[in-house]
Amino acid sequence: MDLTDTPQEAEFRARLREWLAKALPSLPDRPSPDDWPGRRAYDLGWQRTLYDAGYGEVHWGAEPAVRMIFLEETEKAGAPYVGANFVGLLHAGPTIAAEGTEEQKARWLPPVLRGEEVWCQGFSEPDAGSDLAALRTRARRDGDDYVVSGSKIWTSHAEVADWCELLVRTDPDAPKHRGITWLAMPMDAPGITVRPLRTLAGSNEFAEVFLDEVRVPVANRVGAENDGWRVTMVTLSFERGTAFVGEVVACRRVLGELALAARENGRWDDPVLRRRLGRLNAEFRALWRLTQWNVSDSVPGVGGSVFKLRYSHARQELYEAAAEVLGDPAALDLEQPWVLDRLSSLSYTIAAGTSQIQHNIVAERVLGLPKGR
Amino acid sequence: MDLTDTPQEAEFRARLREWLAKALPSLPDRPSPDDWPGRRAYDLGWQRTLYDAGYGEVHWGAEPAVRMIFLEETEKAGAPYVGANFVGLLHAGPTIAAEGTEEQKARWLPPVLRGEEVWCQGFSEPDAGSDLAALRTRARRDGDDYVVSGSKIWTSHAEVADWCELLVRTDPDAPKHRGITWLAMPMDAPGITVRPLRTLAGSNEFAEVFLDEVRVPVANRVGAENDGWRVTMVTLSFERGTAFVGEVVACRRVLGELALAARENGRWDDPVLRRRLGRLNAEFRALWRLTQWNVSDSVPGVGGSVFKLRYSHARQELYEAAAEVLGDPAALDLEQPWVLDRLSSLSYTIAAGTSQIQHNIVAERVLGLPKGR
Amino acid sequence: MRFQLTEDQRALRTGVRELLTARFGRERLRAAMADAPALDRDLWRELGDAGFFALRLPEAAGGVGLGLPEAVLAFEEAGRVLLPGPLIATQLAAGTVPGAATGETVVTDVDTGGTVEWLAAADVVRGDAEGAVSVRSVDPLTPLHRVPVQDSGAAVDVPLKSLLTAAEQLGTGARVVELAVEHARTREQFGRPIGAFQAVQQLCAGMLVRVEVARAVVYAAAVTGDPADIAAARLLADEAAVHGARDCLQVHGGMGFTWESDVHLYLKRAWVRARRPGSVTECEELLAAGLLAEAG
Amino acid sequence: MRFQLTEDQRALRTGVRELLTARFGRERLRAAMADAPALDRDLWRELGDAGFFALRLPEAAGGVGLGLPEAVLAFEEAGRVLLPGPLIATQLAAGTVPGAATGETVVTDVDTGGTVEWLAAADVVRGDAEGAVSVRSVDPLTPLHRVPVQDSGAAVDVPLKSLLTAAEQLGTGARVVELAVEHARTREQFGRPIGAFQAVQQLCAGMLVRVEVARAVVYAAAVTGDPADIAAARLLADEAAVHGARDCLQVHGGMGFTWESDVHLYLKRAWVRARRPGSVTECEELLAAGLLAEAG
Repeated sequence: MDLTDTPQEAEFRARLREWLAKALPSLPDRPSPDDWPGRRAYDLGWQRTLYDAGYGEVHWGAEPAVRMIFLEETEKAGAPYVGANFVGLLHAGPTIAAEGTEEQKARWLPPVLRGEEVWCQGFSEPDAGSDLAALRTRARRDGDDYVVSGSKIWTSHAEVADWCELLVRTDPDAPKHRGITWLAMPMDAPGITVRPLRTLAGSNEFAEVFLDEVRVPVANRVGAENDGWRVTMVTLSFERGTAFVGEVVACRRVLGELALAARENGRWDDPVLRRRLGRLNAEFRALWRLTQWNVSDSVPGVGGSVFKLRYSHARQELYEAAAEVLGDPAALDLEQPWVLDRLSSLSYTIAAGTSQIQHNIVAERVLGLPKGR
Repeated sequence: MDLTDTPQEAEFRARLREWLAKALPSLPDRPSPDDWPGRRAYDLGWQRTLYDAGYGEVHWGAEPAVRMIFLEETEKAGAPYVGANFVGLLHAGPTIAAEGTEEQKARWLPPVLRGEEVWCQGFSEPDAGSDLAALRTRARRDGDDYVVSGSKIWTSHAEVADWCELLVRTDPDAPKHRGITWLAMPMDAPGITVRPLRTLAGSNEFAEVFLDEVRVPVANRVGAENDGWRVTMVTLSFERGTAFVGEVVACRRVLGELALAARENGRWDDPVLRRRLGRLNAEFRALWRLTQWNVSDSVPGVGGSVFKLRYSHARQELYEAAAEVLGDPAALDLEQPWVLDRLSSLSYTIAAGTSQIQHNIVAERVLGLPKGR
Repeated sequence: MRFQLTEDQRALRTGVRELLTARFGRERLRAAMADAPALDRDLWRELGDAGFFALRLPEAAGGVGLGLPEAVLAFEEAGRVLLPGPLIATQLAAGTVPGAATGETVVTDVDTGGTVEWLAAADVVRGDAEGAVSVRSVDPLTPLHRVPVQDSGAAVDVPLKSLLTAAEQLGTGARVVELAVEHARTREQFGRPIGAFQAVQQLCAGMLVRVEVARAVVYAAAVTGDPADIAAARLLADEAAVHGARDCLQVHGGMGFTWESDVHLYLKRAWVRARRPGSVTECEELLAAGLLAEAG
Repeated sequence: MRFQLTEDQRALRTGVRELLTARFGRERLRAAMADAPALDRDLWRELGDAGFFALRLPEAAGGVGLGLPEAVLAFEEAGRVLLPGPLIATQLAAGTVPGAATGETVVTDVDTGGTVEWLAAADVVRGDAEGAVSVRSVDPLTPLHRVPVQDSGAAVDVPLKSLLTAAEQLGTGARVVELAVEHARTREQFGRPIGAFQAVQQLCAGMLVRVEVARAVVYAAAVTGDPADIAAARLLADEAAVHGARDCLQVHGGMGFTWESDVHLYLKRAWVRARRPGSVTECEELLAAGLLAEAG
């Protein structure tokens, strides 16, 4: 059990720190959250900067421990997030890399790495949330095209994406996991309507995507027809080990800020609140160690659900504690720090598999309990 | 909404208080927990005292509000518990009263009320706990007798009982709820072996009862053959409204003692512990009010599972808080008050329907959610 | 002891529910979000006509002459539908502030400062609101101002306000159980209603338990007026509403996370109410001190 | 960073587990309950021969020359099987108290008083045990004495003891998950294994989560020796053991409530360990202060 960097890791970290110190001050200002074209340009620009500096492929090619250092150091330095490049770099890209033809890889991967094209994800549907495989968006073959109709929901960056990794049902008569196909859909195809979806936090982070007889070339299919579920599962676990590195680092920073704010406004003198913050320190220390443990594990996957269950709960607790630190009326003021984060955090126990489903996954797949209902 | 006694209730309460003040000082000393014959004699004696004073039928005949006053005042005065008379007064007795023939009532009820005969309960089996209807103790008809073989578990007072209310399977081919029969088994019949069952608290409060070809007269059957499940359900809800009155009163007394003990040993100065005790005060006040609400409800039953879920958890919390008040090493010392209670309280979320089952009952029967698994 | 609603109390509850259903249904709720920080004055006067604000005013003074239990039932109904406005301050001002009883005059209280609800919409502000700054309220249905804390300020009727707040929280808690159950019964995943899954059943059952336990002590506090009962009522009703709305959101999954769903409105209002005077710390300390006093 | 067990560490864990399985199986566990407060001296010496007590003693001093991570792995195994005796005090005394390293001498520590484990069985008592009074221990496998609290007393190696306690708790936490899962897989009610019910699945999954989160920080604390990591390890391992044993009992239902079941022994030992020096309050305050120091 070794928690120190290897010489190579230490060198990578040192080089990265040095580079970040130089690169970050010259970054343009962050666009406002509502400025989608601005966000696209900003995020693509950052990816291009990374690419030029030799970090373009860090999410794919690098060892998990190196990827972890990258995520840790960029977060600590306050560098931009992966943002609009999330699906391209961490989901559609790896899928294409693993399952695509040489031609497909050549077409789609370089623009992602060079920060030229943005991908979005068309998986969830209004009636297929936790039960993703129940998706109903239909695709019928017509010559060299699939003709796609249906709707998708919870799609980030749909407004500015060039491509959508799309799951469609190509065989309605097959068992639900066996009639699904993975397609790369150009977002400028006729028949696509993107409608912003306002969340309870008041933001338009997500969109609904309506598909009316959209033609997608058969050549854009990755993997075999009706094999899309397997194709997708290959990559769903791809980034599990390091997916939350940046977020855990961020939570620990927030926790420190909460302590300072509480000292500032006098609430630190309340032992109940103070001890609660101390307990959260234990929590996020442990989650950081668990991340390191999972990253070091040669068999990734098992740790993912365990981590997600605890982390999503802990992060909600963090913002509950933030409300106590803020007090009255700051805790109810959307202009105050952490208040919007508190609202956003409500999704953590829901998105990407509710905590209820995660418990089932742990019980059945990790503990080997009989399949429940 | 009226929380004050009616004139009749006030009179009953005043008379009872007066009587308790006179009757209790002349009671004999309580026997030790291991002295079963002593406990039998003590508990029967108390019931006889109540009977002579006109309170013998308070658990049956009285209005719920009057029964509640009786339970509240006896608990506050430190009177003996129902003890060995529990099954006779609160379970088998009411069952016989509701479903028995005139002859059966005349035979079995007066000795219970006069404190002459003790009943025990033979329901649970090693493989039929939460799933009580899965019970397997067999009874076959042989002339005017049933011949019973099998085993029962978690039977209180089996060592000193005269009668056992016994559920047996008379039709193994029927659906599980439809092949069960209710019998009154004399505990001196040949073929009965009682083996004390030691609990994790180290006590022998319960026993296992082994039945080897025990002959029970058909005349001892209450209700029709194979109708025992319905017969039992009639009375399972009988005492629900007031079942926990004494215990809630006792919990509130313990909570007050904890506060005094904490003030005594200095732990009261810890705001985390002090506020925890304050929160428990809210909890038990609410449970007391919920008891009053349920007792006043003309349609009893619905409130039972709701109450039990919260109460069993709250009482466990109470003894967890007691451990914090006791501190170190008193919390680990079986001679200290509350430490054995803490151990016993571990059963509350299990016995008479686990909290898991109670949640299901509330979800399906109260909220009308579809039947789950 | 007859600790259940009387016939009259049942009738009152039904009356208030029918009025609010008719006059403040879902469309009005969503419209009110656009209108805030203005109040629906017509509705306000209609509430006044129905006796909502004069409920506890003696008949001799032109009021309805009912008591705290009836007020609690009315505020529970208000909490069920997320009725907006400084309802509690206005009811408490009835008989003192002209027009409050009839719903003509909207009253809000500053108490000791901190947060003040509906400051801009109120006709009468009791207390010193100098230095008030508008806050971007987390609850789109409750405009808030920040007012400097006044240690010497007079907090009016804090236990009473705390009890009526508990009543509103109780109504919200009860309503979110219904919303969760409704959704769990109809929403299908994995080929069955999600309410058939024990994990969802446990969430819903837990919500109901919190509501029914809170209900018992809220009603009891209304009958006894005992400060410890009120503190307990407040603690448990806050929990029933906040935790309940949170669980309701969890049951709704992604569907509840949209602005179009009402679930978040219940949660946000419950948060706002939970921060009214009579904090968790104060209630717990009061109940702790009460233990020593009672146990002697 | 290679934060997984090395080959040597895996081998060590396997070795200790095999030794303990062979020498301290279920029958010995139950027999030890009858023997207490006496200790199985043969087993103690065998542990000594295997290097359990000399694990961290330098090779030059006749020890095994391993570090804290290896000690944590060994104590985790001890916690899995509820190995009785003052194991931590004796290992810490190795190299200082003659015979401790070999298991000849059983050592217990008084620290600052309060609770002392295995006082009667120990050959060497470090600290002032005057005024010790025997206590009827809740854990049938851990005899306890009450010793007057000595504010001036020297608490020896509290963080180290706290970490090794966390390791034992981790082992107990991991073992009770296995016991619960085993029972849930085989016990049938309502025509199916109870582990097929989501309510039971959620209990078991929750137990595993607590254990795996605790494991990460216990191991990390063994590597870093950082006081804040140790405090976090202690808090989360205590929780994994106590809450886990509690949930294991719940999964076992009535079957777990008997003296014959082992589940209660895990819970009781977890309670005893949770009260060792390094209280929840101390750990939480240390971690809170750490936040200011790090952020400040």
